[in-house]
Amino acid sequence: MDLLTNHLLTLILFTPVVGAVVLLFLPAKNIRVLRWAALAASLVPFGLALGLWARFDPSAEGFQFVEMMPWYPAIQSSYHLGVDGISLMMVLLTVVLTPLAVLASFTVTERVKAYMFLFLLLETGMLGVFLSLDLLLFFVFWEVGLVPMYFLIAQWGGTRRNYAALKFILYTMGGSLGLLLATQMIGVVAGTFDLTELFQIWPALNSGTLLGLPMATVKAVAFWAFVIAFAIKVPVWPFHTWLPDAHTEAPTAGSMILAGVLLKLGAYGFLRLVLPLYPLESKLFAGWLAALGALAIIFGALGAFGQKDFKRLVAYSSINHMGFVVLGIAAAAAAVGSQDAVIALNGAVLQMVTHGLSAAGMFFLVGVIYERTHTRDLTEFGGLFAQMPVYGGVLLFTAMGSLGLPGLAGFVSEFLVVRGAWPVFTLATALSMIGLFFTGAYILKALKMVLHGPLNERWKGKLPEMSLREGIVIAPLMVLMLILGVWPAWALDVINRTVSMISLAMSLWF
Amino acid sequence: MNMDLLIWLIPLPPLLAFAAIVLFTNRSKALSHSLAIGAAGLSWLASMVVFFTAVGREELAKHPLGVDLKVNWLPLGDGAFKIGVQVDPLSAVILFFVAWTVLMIFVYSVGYHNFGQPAGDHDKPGLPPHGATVKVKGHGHQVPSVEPMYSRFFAMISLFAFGMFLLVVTDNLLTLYMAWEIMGLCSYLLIGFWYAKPSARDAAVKAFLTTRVGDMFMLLGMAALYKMTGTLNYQEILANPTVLEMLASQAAPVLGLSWAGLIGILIFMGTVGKSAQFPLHVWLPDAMEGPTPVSAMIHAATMVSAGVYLSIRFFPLISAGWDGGGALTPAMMTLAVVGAVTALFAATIAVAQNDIKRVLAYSTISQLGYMIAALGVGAYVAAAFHLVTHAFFKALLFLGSGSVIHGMEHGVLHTHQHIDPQDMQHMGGLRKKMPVTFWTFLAGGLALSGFPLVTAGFWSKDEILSGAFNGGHVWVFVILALAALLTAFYTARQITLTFLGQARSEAAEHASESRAVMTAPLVVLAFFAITAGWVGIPKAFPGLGGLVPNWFEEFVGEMLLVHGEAAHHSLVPLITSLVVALGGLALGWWVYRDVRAGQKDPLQKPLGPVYTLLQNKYYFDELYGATVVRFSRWVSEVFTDRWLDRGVIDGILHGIAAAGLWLGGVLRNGFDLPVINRFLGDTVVAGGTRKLGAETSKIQTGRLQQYMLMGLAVVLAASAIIYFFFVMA
Amino acid sequence: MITGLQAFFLVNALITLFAAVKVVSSRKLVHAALWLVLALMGVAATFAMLGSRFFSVIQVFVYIGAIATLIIVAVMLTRNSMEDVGPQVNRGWWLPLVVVVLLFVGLVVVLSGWGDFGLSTRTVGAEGENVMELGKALVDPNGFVLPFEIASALLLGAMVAAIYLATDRKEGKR
Amino acid sequence: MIPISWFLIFSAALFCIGLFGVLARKNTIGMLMGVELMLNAVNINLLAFWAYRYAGQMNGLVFVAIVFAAAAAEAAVGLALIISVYRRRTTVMADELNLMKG
Repeated sequence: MDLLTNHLLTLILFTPVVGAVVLLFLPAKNIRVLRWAALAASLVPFGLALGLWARFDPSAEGFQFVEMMPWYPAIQSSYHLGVDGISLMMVLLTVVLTPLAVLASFTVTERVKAYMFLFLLLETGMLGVFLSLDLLLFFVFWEVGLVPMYFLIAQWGGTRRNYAALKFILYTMGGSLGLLLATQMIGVVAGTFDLTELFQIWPALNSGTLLGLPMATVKAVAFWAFVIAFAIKVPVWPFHTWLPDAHTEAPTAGSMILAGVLLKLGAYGFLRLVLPLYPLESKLFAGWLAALGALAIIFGALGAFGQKDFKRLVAYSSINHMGFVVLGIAAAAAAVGSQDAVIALNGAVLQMVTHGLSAAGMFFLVGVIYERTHTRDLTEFGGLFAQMPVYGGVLLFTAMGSLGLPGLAGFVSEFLVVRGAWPVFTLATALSMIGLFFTGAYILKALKMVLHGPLNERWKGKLPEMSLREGIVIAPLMVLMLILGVWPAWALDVINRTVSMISLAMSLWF
Repeated sequence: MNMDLLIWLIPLPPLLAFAAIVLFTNRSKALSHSLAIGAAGLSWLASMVVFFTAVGREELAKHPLGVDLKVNWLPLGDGAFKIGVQVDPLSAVILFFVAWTVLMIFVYSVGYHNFGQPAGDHDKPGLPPHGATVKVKGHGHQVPSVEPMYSRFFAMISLFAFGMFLLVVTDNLLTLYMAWEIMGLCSYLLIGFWYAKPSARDAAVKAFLTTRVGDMFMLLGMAALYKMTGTLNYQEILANPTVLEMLASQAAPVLGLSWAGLIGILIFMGTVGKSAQFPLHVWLPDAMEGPTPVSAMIHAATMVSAGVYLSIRFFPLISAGWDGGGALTPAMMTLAVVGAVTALFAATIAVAQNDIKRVLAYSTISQLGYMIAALGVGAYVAAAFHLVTHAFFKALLFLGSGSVIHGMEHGVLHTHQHIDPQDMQHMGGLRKKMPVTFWTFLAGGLALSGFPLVTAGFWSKDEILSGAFNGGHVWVFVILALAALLTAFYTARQITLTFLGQARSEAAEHASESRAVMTAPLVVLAFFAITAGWVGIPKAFPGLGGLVPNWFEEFVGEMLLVHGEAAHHSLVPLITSLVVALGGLALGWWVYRDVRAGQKDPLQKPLGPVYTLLQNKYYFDELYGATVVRFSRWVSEVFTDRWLDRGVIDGILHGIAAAGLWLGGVLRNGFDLPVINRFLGDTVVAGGTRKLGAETSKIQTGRLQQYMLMGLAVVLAASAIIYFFFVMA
Repeated sequence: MITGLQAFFLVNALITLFAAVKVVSSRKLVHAALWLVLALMGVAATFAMLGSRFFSVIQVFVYIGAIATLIIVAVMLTRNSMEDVGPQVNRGWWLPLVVVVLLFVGLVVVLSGWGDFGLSTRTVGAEGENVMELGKALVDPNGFVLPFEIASALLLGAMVAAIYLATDRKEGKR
Repeated sequence: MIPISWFLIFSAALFCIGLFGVLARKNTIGMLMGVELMLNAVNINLLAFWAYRYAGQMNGLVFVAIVFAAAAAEAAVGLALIISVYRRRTTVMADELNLMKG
């Protein structure tokens, strides 16, 4: 029991890898066993994370369940884990979505062992990013999450998978280069990689040199390296073009995780690293970030509206929704310390969660229809509501969640972001309403072309209704969307305290 | 029972009914409608209890019911955003008519969707029922068939009812917005109820998106209001003079407005969308694609009324800085202009429509414009009054038209004549075939046109006209009077074409009265359409004033912090409203009294191209289609997708990739080949290396022993060197 | 002068080395295997001369009894394809020879530089090794229990692997 | 007495012969026999040093015992591999096993 209490985070973090290793020893031919084993392996961290959540104290300051062990003592890097409200929500999101994604990939029949292995590895990579309190560890897990995704796209993807996978890996690796550079610069200058120490040391540094460069330059370089790396991952306009390609070509479950969790890594990087480490620079450049966020909202929505490919449409919707996260973060950086900043941050974090749920659901539903029709072209559907009434209802529900219908999850977070950003970036917020309008437009366009209208005779009687397994995948997402929309307080309770502390800590540097 | 809790519970039964129908009972038609109607009945009961409790309370506006029970909904920073319920005089009267109309429409829907009839021969989910063949005494004949998605309909209207009740009882703008959007969703789903019809599908999308334009502004207004006041609670903002004064005095960064003005206009934009005011009116006529009970409930009695309710609710904010007389605030001016323009504009279109429901749709837009204009000139109570009376008589008219359509469909099925059962040109003479429908429709029609003294519409319309006149806004008065004239005219035209004269088609001759489950609600609503006006007879009305206390004025007027000047009364508006109502009715009857089958509209000749313009609704749909819709398609498909993303951004990326390749090529062709290869010569380095490479590649034989040998040789050599140079030395 | 023991060593060494040369050069693999047995016996004798009777016996048991037998069986199992046609050493056999000779020379040179190279007094008594002590050392937690256990695991793993590898899965037999 | 050098040179010679076998034999079983010779040479070395220098300590003997274990394991796995390869390719000739050819 002691082990469980003292090393809960380590257990959560590494059980997927252990599961993945166990998978390797199972016979490759017995696909059923592999699937269920992978599902079981992904459910263990889920159970553990529920325990973590139950024992998490939302009113406490700072990080909880901290674990610390020397790792690379020579360069002052340690195995340092801990959770606060933001990372707890992200961990919960990850452990909820991964089993569902595994369940959703029960239709994969090629090289199941490798597929499930990569998936579990991916889960550890994502969890590691959310749990690390050490910059170097953060970077390591950041990269760990990258590689399995590349293989998932390149091996199990659609027709243009090679282009998409290469674009994905090159783009994110490009960002990672800067991240690595900045990590090393910080490590050399500050003499430690420990984030809790860096939060105290790094923003205060303003003297000294590195390789003959003045500290201001060093910090500016490191700041921009961080920002670009995270901006690519989020993705912020105009770094977004990898996303539609990657999403479209990735297998269904890959898209679910990509949209549900991987995009959050970038936003989480902004919250965990950029804001606390660079309060001054963040405030200085917040306007640019807000502008990019608003552009992401507008062009994401417009891009989605212009698509004829269902999956690509949903992919663009991710850009649109993540734009709100960026806008919220920018507002928090600019209005540091104020009530506006706290509200905006609350909205941004909640939006990360809600978008994770709705986007994963949407991608799954696209996958469901794709498996039946083998097409994603919206013009080839039509009138499917009559053929698949349950699917139609579920799609309607999830699409409305994605649209931000009040009563479902997306609305609360979008309102909070708008409320937080309005006094800070009035124009950007007002313009982002164009995006919000087109959110409605593209969602309705998709619903109209898939569900409504005269039945395309091609599909008459050929489309079976959603199976029980598919229902089990989507049901938790729907329930969570509804609960978060009706009663968001339970999530905001956890988030609110942490973001207030972040905002307060930032304001101390002014 | 605890009153606070009871108010909380009002919206719940329909929500539970919705969930139960969707999850469990959607296979059983009887169970589904029982659940839905039962839930609506419970809500109705609770609403009546609350309403009559509210009526009995002293100083209700200052101390609304239900404010003691609040919950922390969003923890934010150190505080929390609270939500709760409240019933003040305004919500009480709204609650009254909402509960009644909702219940009536629920009951009516059972009949409208042909409950108890056989399933159709070729009916499919997503299309209106086409009728079924039944064998009676050996030979088949066609009867109406039951709606295939019967249960779904009741689930959706239950959800809608939940939204409407929530909107009325809530105590803050955020929950109002939520209910508002839930209703928007239901509206979308119900307009597109027969989703397999392309016209219904497009109308649904159009309705949702058009109202969403307004909602976006409203969201901004909400954010701004929340920022400025730190709350969205009605009592804390609208009943709080210091907050209103602060908002009115601080300048907003836009157009020189005060914050009150800016927020007021932004919130009013929500009303423009929801209540289909000019220029966002285009969705409402198309919304008639939905089943008729939907048109009655959502697009006449409740949801579009919610838009006006919002404006009435926020009237203190909109009019902040207005002293009850003199110049209007910019926000009020906006309301007055938009309302007046809409009232006249929609009324003119209604004159030239032939679809019985479309006439009513434009009439609704026009009447909503009336209310907005009334608010704009400060006639707060009159606006609220007209809202209530209009809800009753317009619901009545829509249900009546549904009954007419039903009767006509019966005739169509009977005679196999392929005509549009909604086209008034094919009707006529239905008075004798459908007496209950005729008399109730007549009551509604007269109320709509403001037939003097006996109908509710007269009293409320008269109050608006006198409000506009007495406030000194003559232009508003003139426009509204013109609109009233047109209203009376097209109402008379509708009644004449539909019920009077001779049948103009075989189907009309064989039309039959609807079942009691449909006509009973008509009678109930007709009762309110007549009597609802008697609670608001102005004191200064010649003859009748003072006979009955002007209860409505006292009850709802209590809400206002600043009262408009209602002191000096004039006979001008009274005479005007008498003249326009009676004159319009008479003119309409006279023009249309003798229209024959196949004859063109009598107005077509004298009006000429104007008639075509009206019939085509001023070409607004075409205008929007050619500009807004095409532009947004171009922006998304061509500009964003093709040019920006695939062209510029991916172009730059591919450019970088190409540049990398090009650089490699340049280095090879420009440096490696000439300089290294030719200059240093193939023989010296490159040649040597190539030879070496060719030689060494031979050693990669794949043979293990050779590898071992080479490894060993290397180790040996290295050890020897180390030994001789380090150990020996 | 050469003592009897020294003479025995030399004879034994010559036989062993000759047998070893035949092992690597016999044309017929079966012959090579038999020569291997002889070489291993020579090594066993050498062990005995070094005073380790225990390992001498073990050598006979393990190497001659088990490994050599195993090799002979393997040779016979794979016999048909290599009816010992053609040369049994690779074409470039001289190159390994050179390397090996160089290695030998190098070893001798290096060894001869060692101070104790000519050491001829043994520290081990006539009673040989204390097997009891060896056994205790192998299972002593402060001694060699870990290497011992690892070696056991290695043997187990080797056994499993050998069975797995040699199972003929094509025919689907278990 | 026999000088230690004799043992050492004998073991070196045995080692080199075994190594030659590994390097030059065409037949993989032959190679394996070479390996056995090399291991024996190592054991002679170990025992020689033990007998002449460290008779009081167990280290040398333990090492010998472990080499025995390793040799047995190596022979078992090696031969199993050879038989497995032989089944697939009907050859055990090292020069024909060229999957690693570049």
